[in-house]
Amino acid sequence: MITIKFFSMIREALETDVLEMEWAPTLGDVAAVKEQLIAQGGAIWDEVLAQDDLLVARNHRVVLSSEPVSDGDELAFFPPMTGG
Amino acid sequence: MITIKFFSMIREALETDVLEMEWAPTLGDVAAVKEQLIAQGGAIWDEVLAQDDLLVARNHRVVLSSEPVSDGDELAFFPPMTGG
Amino acid sequence: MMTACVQPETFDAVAEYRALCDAHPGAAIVTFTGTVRDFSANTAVSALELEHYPGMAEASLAELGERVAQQFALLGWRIVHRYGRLMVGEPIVWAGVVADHRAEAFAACEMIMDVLKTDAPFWKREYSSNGAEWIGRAEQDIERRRRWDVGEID
Amino acid sequence: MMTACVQPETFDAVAEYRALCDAHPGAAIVTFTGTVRDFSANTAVSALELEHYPGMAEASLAELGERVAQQFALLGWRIVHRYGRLMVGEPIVWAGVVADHRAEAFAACEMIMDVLKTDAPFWKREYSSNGAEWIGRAEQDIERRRRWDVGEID
Repeated sequence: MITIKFFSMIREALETDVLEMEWAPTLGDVAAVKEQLIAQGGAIWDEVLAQDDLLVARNHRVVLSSEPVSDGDELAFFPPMTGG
Repeated sequence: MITIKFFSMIREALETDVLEMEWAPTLGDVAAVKEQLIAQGGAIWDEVLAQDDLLVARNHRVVLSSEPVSDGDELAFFPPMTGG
Repeated sequence: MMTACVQPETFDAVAEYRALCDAHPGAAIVTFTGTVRDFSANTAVSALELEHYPGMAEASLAELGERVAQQFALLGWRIVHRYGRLMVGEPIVWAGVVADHRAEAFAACEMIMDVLKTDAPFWKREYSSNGAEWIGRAEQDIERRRRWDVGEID
Repeated sequence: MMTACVQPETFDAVAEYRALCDAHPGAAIVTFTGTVRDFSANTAVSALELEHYPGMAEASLAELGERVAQQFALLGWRIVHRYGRLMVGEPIVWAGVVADHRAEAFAACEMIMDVLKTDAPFWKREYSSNGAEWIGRAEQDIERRRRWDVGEID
């Protein structure tokens, strides 16, 4: 199982805070998880997750789409951060 | 009359905190005042006031040796400042 | 003192400063205090909401503090960052560093703020007469972040 | 608050910070605190003596504050500088600035400290096991002073 969280504008656009996804060997990297989310979610998910400035974290660290994903991981999708 | 003050190492080397000097038209700039101080004070004053990094202030502003001097001015000689 | 704190409650910036001074006498201390401003692009702001990523927010601030401490040989540091709804005038963020010399103290505190702005998982939304609006990342924040020669911190 | 203070008595850095925050809510605040360190070029320092030029010291800090405030559009600033004999751990100097944005606040506070170091009429003498010794101006202080594009302040 992998946990996937969404924050800020991404959370609002997808109307989803968090979801869980059964892990499988085909979900080998972040890009594959994104494709799976789009396949499940449809057009809106496709549009939102295709945003140029979308960031993704794996286990609390920002990573690239090519980052490997393992069973038990926590992923998160969000827009550029604006702290401080 | 002009007032002349000395600080830090300069004050110690000259063993003088402050002195007053009758103003005269010949004391037209800071360099002339320095010459007059050396003429009065002798070898030690010559050595101390010839130091490369000696600074001089006129009425609380650091100035060049060519700065004009007027009756009633306050001059001060001191080494580089080290505040903070 | 070498800690980061992420909290919804307001905090006492004066108490933070006192604690840092008391813990580290005899050095150079630089602090930054950020509070909610009442204007932004000509619209009166009534409140600010800060969404955060629990877990990652704490971890990223702690890692940032440790990295900066190592880079500038800090004697101490402290970062406090709020989340949730904040009113105008309330403190959002506080950073304080202690070093042997002022150059390191200034650079360290500025690096913390510059990196935190773009690398810590917080998202600002402003409430004004125009409604609620997510704040975009400012171009100057990206420029300022580039000055610090470190990889992404998260 | 836009004032400079030159005094022999110790001061309460926490109270200075509180006063600046209270006077200017809603902005970016950067502070610098400098205290007497217990080492200098490998010699244990027991005390520091700061000679100053009465009148010129006050005037130069006030002019510095005003110039920096104008350059960085400060909402407030405060400089406190001591003179006389100081013990290890005691505060020597405090500078705090308030601006709308952090970039200006950091630059203004750093400029105050860099210019003050070389342009304000104070002279430091250290007391240690080696006796009393006047401190020379550090090369890096001259370099740091050069970064700020202003004429001599005094």
